[in-house]
Amino acid sequence: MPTTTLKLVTIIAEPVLEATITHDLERLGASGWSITEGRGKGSRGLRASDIPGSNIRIETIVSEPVAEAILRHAAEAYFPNYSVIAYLETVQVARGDKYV
Amino acid sequence: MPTTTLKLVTIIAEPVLEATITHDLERLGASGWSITEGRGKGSRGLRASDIPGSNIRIETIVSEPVAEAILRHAAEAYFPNYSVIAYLETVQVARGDKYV
Amino acid sequence: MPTTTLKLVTIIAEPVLEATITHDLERLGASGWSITEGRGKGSRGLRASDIPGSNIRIETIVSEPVAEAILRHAAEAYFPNYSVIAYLETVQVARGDKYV
Amino acid sequence: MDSILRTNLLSPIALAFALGIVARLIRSEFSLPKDIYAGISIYLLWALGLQGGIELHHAGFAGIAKPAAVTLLLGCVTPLTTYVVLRRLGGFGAADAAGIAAHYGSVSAVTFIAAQTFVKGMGTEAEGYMPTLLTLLESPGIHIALAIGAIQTGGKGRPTSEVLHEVLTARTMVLLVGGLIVGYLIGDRNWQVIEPFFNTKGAMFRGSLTIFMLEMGILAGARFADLKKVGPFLLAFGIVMPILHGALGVWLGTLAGLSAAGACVLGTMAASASYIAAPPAVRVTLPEANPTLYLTSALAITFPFNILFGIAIYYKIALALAPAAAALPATVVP
Amino acid sequence: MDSILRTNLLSPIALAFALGIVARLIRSEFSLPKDIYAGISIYLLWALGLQGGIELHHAGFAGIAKPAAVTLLLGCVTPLTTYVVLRRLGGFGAADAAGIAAHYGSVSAVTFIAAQTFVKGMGTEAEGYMPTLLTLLESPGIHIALAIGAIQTGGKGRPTSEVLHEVLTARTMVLLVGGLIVGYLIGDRNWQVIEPFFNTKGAMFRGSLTIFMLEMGILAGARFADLKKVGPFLLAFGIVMPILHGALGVWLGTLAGLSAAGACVLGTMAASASYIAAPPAVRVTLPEANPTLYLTSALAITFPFNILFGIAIYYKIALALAPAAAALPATVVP
Amino acid sequence: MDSILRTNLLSPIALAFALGIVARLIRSEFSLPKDIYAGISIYLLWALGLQGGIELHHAGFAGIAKPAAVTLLLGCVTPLTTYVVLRRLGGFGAADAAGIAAHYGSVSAVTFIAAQTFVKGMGTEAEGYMPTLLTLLESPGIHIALAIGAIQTGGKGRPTSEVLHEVLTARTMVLLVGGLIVGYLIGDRNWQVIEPFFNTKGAMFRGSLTIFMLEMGILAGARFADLKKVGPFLLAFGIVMPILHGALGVWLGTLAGLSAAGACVLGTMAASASYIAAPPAVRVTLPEANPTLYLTSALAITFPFNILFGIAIYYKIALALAPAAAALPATVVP
Ligand SMILES: Nc1ncnc2c1ncn2[C@@H]1O[C@H](COP(=O)(O)O)[C@@H](O)[C@H]1O
Ligand SMILES: Nc1ncnc2c1ncn2[C@@H]1O[C@H](COP(=O)(O)O)[C@@H](O)[C@H]1O
Ligand SMILES: Nc1ncnc2c1ncn2[C@@H]1O[C@H](COP(=O)(O)O)[C@@H](O)[C@H]1O
Ligand code: NA
Ligand code: NA
Ligand code: NA
Repeated sequence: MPTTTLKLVTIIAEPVLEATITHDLERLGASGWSITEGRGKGSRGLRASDIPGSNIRIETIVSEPVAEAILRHAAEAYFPNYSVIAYLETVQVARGDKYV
Repeated sequence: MPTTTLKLVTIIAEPVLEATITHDLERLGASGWSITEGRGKGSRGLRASDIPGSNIRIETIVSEPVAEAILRHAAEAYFPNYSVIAYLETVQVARGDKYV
Repeated sequence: MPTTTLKLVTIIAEPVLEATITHDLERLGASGWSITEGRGKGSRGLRASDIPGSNIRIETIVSEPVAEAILRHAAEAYFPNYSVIAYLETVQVARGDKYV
Repeated sequence: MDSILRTNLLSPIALAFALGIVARLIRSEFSLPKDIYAGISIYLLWALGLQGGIELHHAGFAGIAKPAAVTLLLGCVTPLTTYVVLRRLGGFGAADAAGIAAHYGSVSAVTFIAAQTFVKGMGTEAEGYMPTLLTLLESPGIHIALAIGAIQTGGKGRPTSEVLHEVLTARTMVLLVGGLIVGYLIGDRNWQVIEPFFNTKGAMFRGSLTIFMLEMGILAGARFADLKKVGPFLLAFGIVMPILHGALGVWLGTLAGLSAAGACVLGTMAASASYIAAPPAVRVTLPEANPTLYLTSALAITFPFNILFGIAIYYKIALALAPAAAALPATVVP
Repeated sequence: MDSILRTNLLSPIALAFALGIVARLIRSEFSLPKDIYAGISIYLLWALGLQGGIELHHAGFAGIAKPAAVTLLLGCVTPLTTYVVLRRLGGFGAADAAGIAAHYGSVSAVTFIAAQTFVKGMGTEAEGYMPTLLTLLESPGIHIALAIGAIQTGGKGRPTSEVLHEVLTARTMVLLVGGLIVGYLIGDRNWQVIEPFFNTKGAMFRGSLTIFMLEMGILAGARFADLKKVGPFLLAFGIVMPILHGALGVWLGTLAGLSAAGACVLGTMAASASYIAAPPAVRVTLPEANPTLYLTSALAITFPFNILFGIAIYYKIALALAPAAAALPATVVP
Repeated sequence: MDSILRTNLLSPIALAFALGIVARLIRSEFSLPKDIYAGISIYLLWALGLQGGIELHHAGFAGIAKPAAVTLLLGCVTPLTTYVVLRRLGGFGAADAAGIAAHYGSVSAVTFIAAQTFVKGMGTEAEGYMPTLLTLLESPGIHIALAIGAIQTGGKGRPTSEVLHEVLTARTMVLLVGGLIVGYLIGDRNWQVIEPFFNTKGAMFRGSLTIFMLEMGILAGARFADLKKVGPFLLAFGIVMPILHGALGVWLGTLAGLSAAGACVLGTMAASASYIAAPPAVRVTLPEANPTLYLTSALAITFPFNILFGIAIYYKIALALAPAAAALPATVVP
């Protein structure tokens, strides 16, 4: 089974940021994303959600340069004022050409 | 802590496919799986769920050959007509002998 | 974008263990965690939840030694009597210095 | 405007539905939480079943044989007419035609409830065993359409038999059939205690229904963008086919001895398209069928048409066809 | 069939429960959404608390001392009898015996509600302070059983004290104790406004309860497959132990001056096994206890037995034991 | 204690709210499931809208012009007073001051409902068009405060216009405005059928409100730990500012010809701080504003103050200001 090596970027953020982040992802070149709802605890706990601790996890499979751009944008635009963490890993994607 | 190196296969699919996919996973040799519900956006957006955009994420920890077989099956059986993405990564599993 | 290489530890467990596990994570040096709810099937199926098959996924980004300690603790304290799986992967974290 | 139509359009049900559509069109993010939507539909179906059961307990099964027979007949005819019309006149492929036929051959419980509410609002009442007929019409159409589809396309999806078990044991069937049995068994004394909560004419039932219709409007409105994709034939089909099936249902119902109210409700059932049971069944058994086609026609065309106009039309047909005596309900519920 | 038993078996509660079991056995995927299940149970407990509070407000605490004392006595005795029977006669290990004892030493609120509904259906009424007794019986049994278990097994789980805080501040306790206080304070004028919504004899309460019992049936039915795993001893235990505890509860209640209805409800509480508060507490403090054993016996054996048969049996015992005068409720609620 | 205050404090609403706070303070894990919380608030808003619509249908728009004008005036003044007070007297930065101003310039629907319930409990009734005023007050304050904030801080967040579309089409607005229109259109015959379910004086509405207030107490209680972080100025501000805005609202309402009950409700709206619409809007447009400040003041200080004391105070002010005639409702609802 031939697979494509791509980057999976995960962003965990306050729910209120959903529209902002997905809009930014599209602009930066992501072809899609998946979102799950959850909760968590970190060192800062800054957030405006009605349910304390709730968050969303946004994942997107992208090429390495897009992944770089997303992490850079997250660090600049979200980190200073929002509860956000972002990380990337390498994944082998079936029919991965679709995502670049 | 001795760990076993295994493959984590993730399949994100329309909710309606849950029974089909878990049945196939069992047949292909997976010893178990974990499912979370979410939503997403992709390039195709083909799906029959009543709540547009909802999806399920199925993850299974398996040996490399089983992972290969699962990706191959996904590409053949699900990709042509369903909204599905599938990818794998390498993980270090505690007491991993249980999953092979 | 400079990133830090860290470990992402995932523990999938019965919901009833949430307080126990997060308490242990804190004690072992994790600076935070994220939790999502899901369901699953494994080889043992031991659990006391009212909704059969429901589980929680706890993820924490930590340094390698802390990751080791968490897996070791999971194997000792949870595996013998609970439905738990635990594994780790390597991730590139933006502003990762925050988590060590 | 015609007064029956006007009454229907100004009913809380139709207005709530319209509001849901508008909310969606102005891109509001409002929607009913998933569990609340499920919770209300469980309540509505359970109430419907129980009330049907207690009415069966009163009126017995006398006179149900003929209406049941024509209902099953409708369950066999409507998927076939749909399939043939789509293939011959519409030029659709086998998978798409069979997929849509499964929807129009089955029934929408919410449209049924709206019809029941409508005839009650007209001061009349359908026969007590209508929920029984609803359960009879639920699955045959899906069965027949999927079988045709599987034969014509080579059956690449999940086996039809496996999927039919899911249709037969799904929420709608458990609550309706179960409710009928429980309602039949509990007797009047027990029923009186819980009646204000479950009476399908009552404030609780009707009030919850308005909230439910809000969400139905949102779901239908969300599919409006797809109307462009389905082409003019399916647009027309989604309105004309229900009228034909509705007229057929009313006519057969009248022949079988139903009151005008009962014939209107049966016609509505025949005219309605399933959007709960059919979509997942079609999706897994006929993977090549395009979900945009069957979901858009069932949910964004036929459902709104029936709620806003169809039911009133079928009622007028029923009045026109009814012999003087049968225009009154066959069974008077105490 | 005996008429009291028959009345109970044909009640909407018992039939809805049976329907849930059947739905599960025919492998229907229907179940109540998680949040709806939680929402209904919040409503039921809150209504129970409020109604208890307003009744306390009317009748005062007069005569509550003795029933409260015997309730606490039951809370201490039932975990011990359970533990001893399981270890000596059943040959169970310390962890399993203690785990099961925590369940049978505590109380099932739904079984309590079913008993309250049953005696009201019998045209009689338990004392207004019964919800107070329920809150007294909730935690001592868990406390005692977990302490025994921790001592016998070396306490490898979470410390008992920490877990007990969770039991004492859990949903059931907040809503019952809080409802009692709020109901006591608001007075009749405020109560009258909200009474139709919360009255535990009303359509809203009874109707919601039928929907809740559907899910209880599904949950119980889902454990039926495990009946094979627990062995014949636990099967018998899950029926005989409740009868013994039930008879003891009825007898002590009668001695304490409760009416037949009140004694029946107290007996039912003693007979019932907790399946909300006890399982998580046992799981984290006694990890070695096998959850299949305690969940199956509490949920798949004792709960159905009590709902379908037990309550009627305890009522008959209560009638037999009652002095002529005490068969009437001690406090007549206006 | 003063009898009006006492009546309010012993109301089911206030007591349920207090219970929620206590549950949180004893670290209970009890809370309403997310979907149930959303479901109840949808029901409450929809009922409010429908009832307002039917009352508009009866009383017409006569006399609404002046109250509407003063409501819009309050929507412009209250964010400005808040902003100026916080910057000049409180020494807050532009982002924090604007963020808090968006909350106090908008309105809390739950506080509004509590005020409506309170005046009805006093045996009087506010004008039927109050829900219309609520919709007028919802967004101008947020608009103005965010515009100030964006100008002063350079607007690093999402553009205000985009976010305002979300405020205007959010759940509260859809249900209130939509409910007003639907209620206006359906007419009395339809309303009578669903009235027991939606009547804001009825058991269903008031009963559900108590459950909702439990969760409001839990949410407020969860923020109590942050009271230490906001400093003494904001603590005082969260009580004094509502009193000033409340008095202003009552005075303007009286001038505009509202009854004492109507003036009290308008004063309560002015005094209340939004905690549903404002927080997300502020969070995304003014990222530098500290959410702890605006959430704690709105939810943990002003909301409890208004529920427990404020409403009663505004009512006393309204009684004092009311000309003899206007103390009766301007429109008598049949
Ligand atoms: N070390 C960590 N591992 C996993 N998730 C984390 C970690 N730290 C923070 N988070 C997540 O990120 C969110 C925000 O963290 P913070 O900004 O530190 O409050 C938390 O609610 C968690 O869901
Ligand atoms: N690039 C991507 N990254 C992450 N998830 C994706 C991506 N593309 C698609 N998905 C997920 O896969 C589902 C189906 O995608 P599609 O078939 O392209 O509509 C979407 O709903 C997303 O949840
Ligand atoms: N091979 C696997 N891959 C992914 N998740 C698994 C696997 N095996 C077990 N699980 C998860 O771990 C939970 C407990 O497994 P077990 O203890 O084997 O019953 C299951 O409910 C699944 O969520
Ligand atoms: Na049909
Ligand atoms: Na017990
Ligand atoms: Na305000």
